[in-house]
Amino acid sequence: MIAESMYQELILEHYKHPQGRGLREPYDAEVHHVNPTCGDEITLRVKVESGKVADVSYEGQGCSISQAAASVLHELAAGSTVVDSLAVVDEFTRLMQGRGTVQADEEVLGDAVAFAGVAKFPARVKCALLAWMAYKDAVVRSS
Amino acid sequence: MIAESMYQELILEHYKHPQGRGLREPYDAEVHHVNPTCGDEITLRVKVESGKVADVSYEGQGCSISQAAASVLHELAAGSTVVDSLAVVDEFTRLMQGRGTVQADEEVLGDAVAFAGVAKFPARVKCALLAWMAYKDAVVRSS
Amino acid sequence: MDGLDVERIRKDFPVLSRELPGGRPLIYLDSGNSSQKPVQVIEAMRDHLSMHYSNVGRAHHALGAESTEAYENARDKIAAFIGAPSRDEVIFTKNASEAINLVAYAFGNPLNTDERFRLGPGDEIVITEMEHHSNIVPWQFAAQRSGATLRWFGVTDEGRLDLSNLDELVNERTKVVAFAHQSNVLGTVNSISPILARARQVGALVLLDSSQAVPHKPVDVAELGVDFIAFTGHKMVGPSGIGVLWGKAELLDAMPPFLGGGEMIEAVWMDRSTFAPAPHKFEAGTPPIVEAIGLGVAVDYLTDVGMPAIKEWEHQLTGYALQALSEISGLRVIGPRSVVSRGGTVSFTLKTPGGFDIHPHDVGQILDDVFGIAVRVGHHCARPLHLRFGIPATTRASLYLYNTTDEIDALVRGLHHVQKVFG
Amino acid sequence: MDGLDVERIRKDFPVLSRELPGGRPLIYLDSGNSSQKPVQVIEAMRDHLSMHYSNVGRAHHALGAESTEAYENARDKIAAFIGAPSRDEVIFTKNASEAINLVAYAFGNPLNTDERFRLGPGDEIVITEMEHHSNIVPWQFAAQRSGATLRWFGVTDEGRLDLSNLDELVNERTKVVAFAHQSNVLGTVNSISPILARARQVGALVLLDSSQAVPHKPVDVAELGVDFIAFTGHKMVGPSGIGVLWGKAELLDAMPPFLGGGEMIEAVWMDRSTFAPAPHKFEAGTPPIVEAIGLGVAVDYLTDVGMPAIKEWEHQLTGYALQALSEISGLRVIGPRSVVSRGGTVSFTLKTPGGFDIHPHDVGQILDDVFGIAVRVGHHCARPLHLRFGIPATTRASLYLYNTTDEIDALVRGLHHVQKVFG
Ligand SMILES: Cc1ncc(COP(=O)(O)O)c(C=O)c1O
Ligand SMILES: Cc1ncc(COP(=O)(O)O)c(C=O)c1O
Repeated sequence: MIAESMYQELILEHYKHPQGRGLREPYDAEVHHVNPTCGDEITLRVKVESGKVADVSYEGQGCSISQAAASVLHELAAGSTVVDSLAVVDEFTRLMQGRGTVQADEEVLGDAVAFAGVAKFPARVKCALLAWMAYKDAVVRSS
Repeated sequence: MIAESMYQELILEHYKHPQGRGLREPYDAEVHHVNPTCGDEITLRVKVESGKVADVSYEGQGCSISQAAASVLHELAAGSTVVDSLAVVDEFTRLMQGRGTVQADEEVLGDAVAFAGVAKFPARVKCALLAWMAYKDAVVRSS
Repeated sequence: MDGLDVERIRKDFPVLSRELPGGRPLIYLDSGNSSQKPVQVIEAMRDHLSMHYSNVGRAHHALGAESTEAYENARDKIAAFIGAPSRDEVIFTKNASEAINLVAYAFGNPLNTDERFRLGPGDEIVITEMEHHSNIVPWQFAAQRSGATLRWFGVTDEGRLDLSNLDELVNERTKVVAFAHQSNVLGTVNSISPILARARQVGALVLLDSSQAVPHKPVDVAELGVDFIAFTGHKMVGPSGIGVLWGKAELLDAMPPFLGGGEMIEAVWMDRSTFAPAPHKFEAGTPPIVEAIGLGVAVDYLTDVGMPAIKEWEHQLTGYALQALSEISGLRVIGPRSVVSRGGTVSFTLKTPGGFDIHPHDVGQILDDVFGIAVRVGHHCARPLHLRFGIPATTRASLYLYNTTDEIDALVRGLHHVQKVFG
Repeated sequence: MDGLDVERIRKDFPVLSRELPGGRPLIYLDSGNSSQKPVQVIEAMRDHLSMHYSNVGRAHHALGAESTEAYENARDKIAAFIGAPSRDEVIFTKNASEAINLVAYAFGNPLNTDERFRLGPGDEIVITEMEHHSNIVPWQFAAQRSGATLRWFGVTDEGRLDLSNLDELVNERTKVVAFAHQSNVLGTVNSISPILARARQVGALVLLDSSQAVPHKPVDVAELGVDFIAFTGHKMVGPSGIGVLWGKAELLDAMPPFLGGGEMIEAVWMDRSTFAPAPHKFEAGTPPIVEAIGLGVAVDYLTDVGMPAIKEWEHQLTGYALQALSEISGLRVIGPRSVVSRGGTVSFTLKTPGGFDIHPHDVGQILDDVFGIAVRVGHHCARPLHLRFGIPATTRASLYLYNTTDEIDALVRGLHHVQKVFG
C-alpha cells in the first residue's frame, strides 16, 4: 500500500478534528489562496502582537491533506513567534519540495513531520503547502 | 525517368512558343484565376459571336504545364463553337482528374492529349486546369 | 453481456496490460479526460514519421505528395465519420478548445462583414451551466470584447438542462447558442431539437460542443442540423494535438479568418491579403500533420469496431455501474441516475458510513495508489456546474469501449476501502 | 570537411535511407520547410503513447503523473535550450504561426489593460518585407482590428534588411517591431541590435520570428534581449503540432489571455473568470502532450550533436553550395551570395543557357521525379519578398545537419539536367 503511508493517523485525526478552524477577529491581514488544479481554497487571517503570533484563523475547503495541513499549521504557529513560525514554514517547504529525498528535521517540524509521505506525490504537495504559503503571505502583509 | 513523360515535346513547344498570348480587345468577359498553392496566375478574356468563340486571349505566369495548357486551349477554342469547346474542356477535365487511369479521347482532345502524363501528378493537375477553368468561367460570364 | 469483443479490443491498447509501480494493474476509468490509443494509431504515426513525413500542401516532391495525401485523406475519413456533406467543412485545430475559440472569435470581429456574426451591446450569447470551461471562457471573452451579454440555461437537480425559460432566454437578441452535446460531468445527453428549433425561430446560430459525444456514439452532422460542432482527437482513441471544427460551408465562407499565417492565404501583399477557401482559411501555419493522420486511423478503428456497438456496450456498462454504485451507502451520483439519455460518465460524492465527507482527491489518491484505478477528481473543468450543486469537487469514472464490468467491480471494492480508511 | 559525424547522424533518420518509387534515393533538401525526425524522437513518442499517456495537469493518477512530468520536463528542456531565465516563459502552441498570433491578438485587445499592448489609430506596427506570411498576416489583422498602421522595412538587392530609414520607421508611434531572425527564403541572418536599440528608445516591444534560427544555431534569449521569440517544432527535428512562444515573464503577466478554455483558468463563474499564471494562461485545452514530449527529445538530440557543431557544419555546407551553384550559368541566387551572416537556405532562379526562364515548378518536378531531390518551389510563404524581387517564385534548397556535399553535387547535376530538358 503506497498511499496509505501518506494517510498517517495524525493527518486523518487533524482532518476529522481540525484545530483552530473558523475566521476570527481581530486580525492584521487576511489572504485567500487557491490551488487552481484542484480547487482547494483557504481564507486565512493572522493577528500579530509584538513579534508573537496571537492567532491564525482560517476557513477553507479541500482534501484531507490540505485541511490537515492547515490544522497543523494553526497548532504550530499560534502562540509561537513570527520568526520561529517562519522557520517552520521554510523547513516544511523544503521537506515538501524534496520529492521524498529530504530528511525532515523533527525538532523544527513537530507534528508536521507526518506529512513527509506526501512529498512523494507531486500532485499533492501543493495541497500540503496551500495553508502554509497562505500563512507566509499573510505574515508579510501584516507587517 | 518518371517525369520526363510529362514534359512531352509538344508541351515544351507550346511553353516556349505560346499561341495567342496577350490580352486583346474586344472581349465579353475577363476573368482572373489564381492557383494559391503555387502562385500561378492567369487573366483570360473571351469574345463570343453568335455561338462561336471569336477570340481567347490571355496573359499569365506559371510553370510550363500551366502556360502550355493555356496555349493549347487557345488553339482548340478560338474559332470553335462555344458548345464544342466546352465539350473539350469537359473531356480535358475528366482526363486530368482521372489520376492516370482514364483513357483520353484523342478525337475530342487533339493536341491536349499530350497532357495525359500530368494526370499522374496531383500537384500539377491544378496547373494544367488553371487556364481551362478560367475559360469555362469566362464563357459562363460572357452569356 | 454481449456486444463487442472487449477482450480483443483490450489487446489493441498496449497500456491496458501495463503494470504500475508496486505491481498494481491499471484500471483506466478516465477516458472522459483523455482516452488511450490503440496500437494501430501509434504505429501509423510512427510509420509516417519514419518514412513518409514532410510538410503538406506546400511541398511538391514525393514525400510532400505522400504527406499531403495522408493528411487530406484523414480529412475525408473524418468528414465521412460525422456525415459532413463536404470534406471542406472539416477544419483541423489543435483541440476542441481552439475549435470553439475559432468560432467565438468570428463574432464581433472587426474584420467580419456578415450580419450573423455581428456582435455588440444588446446582443446576447447563450450557453449553459453544465458547460466545460472550454465552452464558457471563449464566450465570456467574446462578450467582453464586444459588449454583448452572456446568458445561460440552468441545470435541474437531476442534472438535466432546465429549458423552462427557453423562449425568454433564446430571443431576438440572441446571436449564438453554444451547448454541450453530452456533459463531461453529469453524463447527460442533451436534447438538441427544442433549442435548435427556438434558435432557428430567432435566427441565432447553434454550436454544439460534441467533445464527449463523437467518441461515444454515431454522430451525423446533417441529421443534427446545427451550424457547428467541435470535438477533440485525444478523447476518441486519437493522438493529442488535434481537434476538429465542423461548420456549414456557407457559414465558414462567411466567417472572417482567425489565425493568420502560411497556407491560409490566397495572395499576400504587404498591406493586405486575400484568403484561401475553407478549410485552409482556418488552418494557419504547418498543421498537426501526423496528428491528423493518427486521428484518421483512430476513426478507422472506431468504425471497424462500430459506433453503434460502442454505444451499446457503454450503455450496458453504464447501467451496470449506476446499479453497483447506488449500492454503496454514502455515495451520491451527481447527474441522471438512470441510463436514459445519458452516457458512461458517472460523477459522485462519497461519505463515510458515519456521514463524514471524503474529499474526491482523497478518494482518487487511494483508488490510484492502492488499486491502480485511474479516475478523475476535481471540478473536471466545469466549476460553475459544481457551484450549482454546492460542491467543490466530485470523483468521476468515465467509461469507454475497452472497459469491463470487472473494472467497475474493482471500483466498487476500491470505494469501500476508501470508506474504511476514512471511517 | 570536418565537424560532426554526418554518416552517424544520417543513420538516426530512417527516411534518409528510403528508396522512393522507381528506385530513386531520397535527397532531402527541404528542411527549411520541415525537417525529418530521428528515431529517438519517433520512439519516445511511441513509447509515451503506448505506455504512459494520459491527460496532463488535471489527472492525478499514476499515468497522469507520468504524462504531466514528461510534458513539464519538455518545457524545462526547451527553456534550457534557449536560455530562458524561467521555465514559465515557455508557452507551448501548435506551431510558430499560433505563437505569433497569440502575441498579435494581445495588441489592441479590449480585454487588455496594459499600456504597452494598447493599439489604435495613430499607433504603428513595424515588420519587414522579408517576412514569412505567418509574421505578416497576424499583424495585418491586428492593424485592421485596431485601426493602427502597418509599416515595414524594405530589402536591399543583396537580400539584406534596408535599415536606412530605421529612425523614421521605428518612432514614438511604434508599439511593436516583429521581424525574422533568419529569412526562410534569402537565408539572411538579420542583425538584431540596431533595431532592438531603436525600439527600446521609443518604447516599442520586439518579437523575433526565430523559426529558421533556433533549429540551426545556438540561441540564447537572454543574450538576444528581445521581448518574444517564436519557433516551431517540426523544423528542428521535432514532431508536427507543436510550437513555442517564449516571452519575458513580466510581459506574459501583463498580456490578456488569448484562447479561453480548460487549464488556463484559476477560477470560473458563469459570468467571469480569473486566470492561471503563464505559461498555463496561454495553453487552453488539452495541449499537444506527446508532441511537446517529442520536441523535448528533439532538443536533447540537437544538444547531443551540439548546436555549435551544427552551425559550423551548415556553414561549411552553405559555402560549398553557394560556390557550386554559382558555377551554373543562368542560375541566380536570391539573397546573399557569401556565407557571411547567412544560413543554409539558398533560393534561386534558373534559365536555360539560351536565356529562357525555367519555372521553379518545372525545376522541382524534374529534380524530384528524375533524381529524388526534394527542394521547395514557389514563394515559400513569402510572396511580398518575391514581389520585391519581381519574380513569382524561386527554387529553394535548404540544408540541415544531416545533409552532405554529395547531396549538393547531386543537386548541381540535377539542375544541369533540367537545363537540358528545357534547352
Ligand atoms: C520564418 C518562418 N516563420 C514562420 C513559419 C511558420 O511556422 P509554422 O508553419 O510551423 O507555423 C515558418 C515556416 O513555415 C518560417 O520559415
Ligand atoms: C465537453 C468538453 N468540451 C471541451 C473539452 C475540451 O477539449 P480539449 O481539452 O481537447 O480542448 C472537453 C475535454 O477536455 C470536454 O469534455
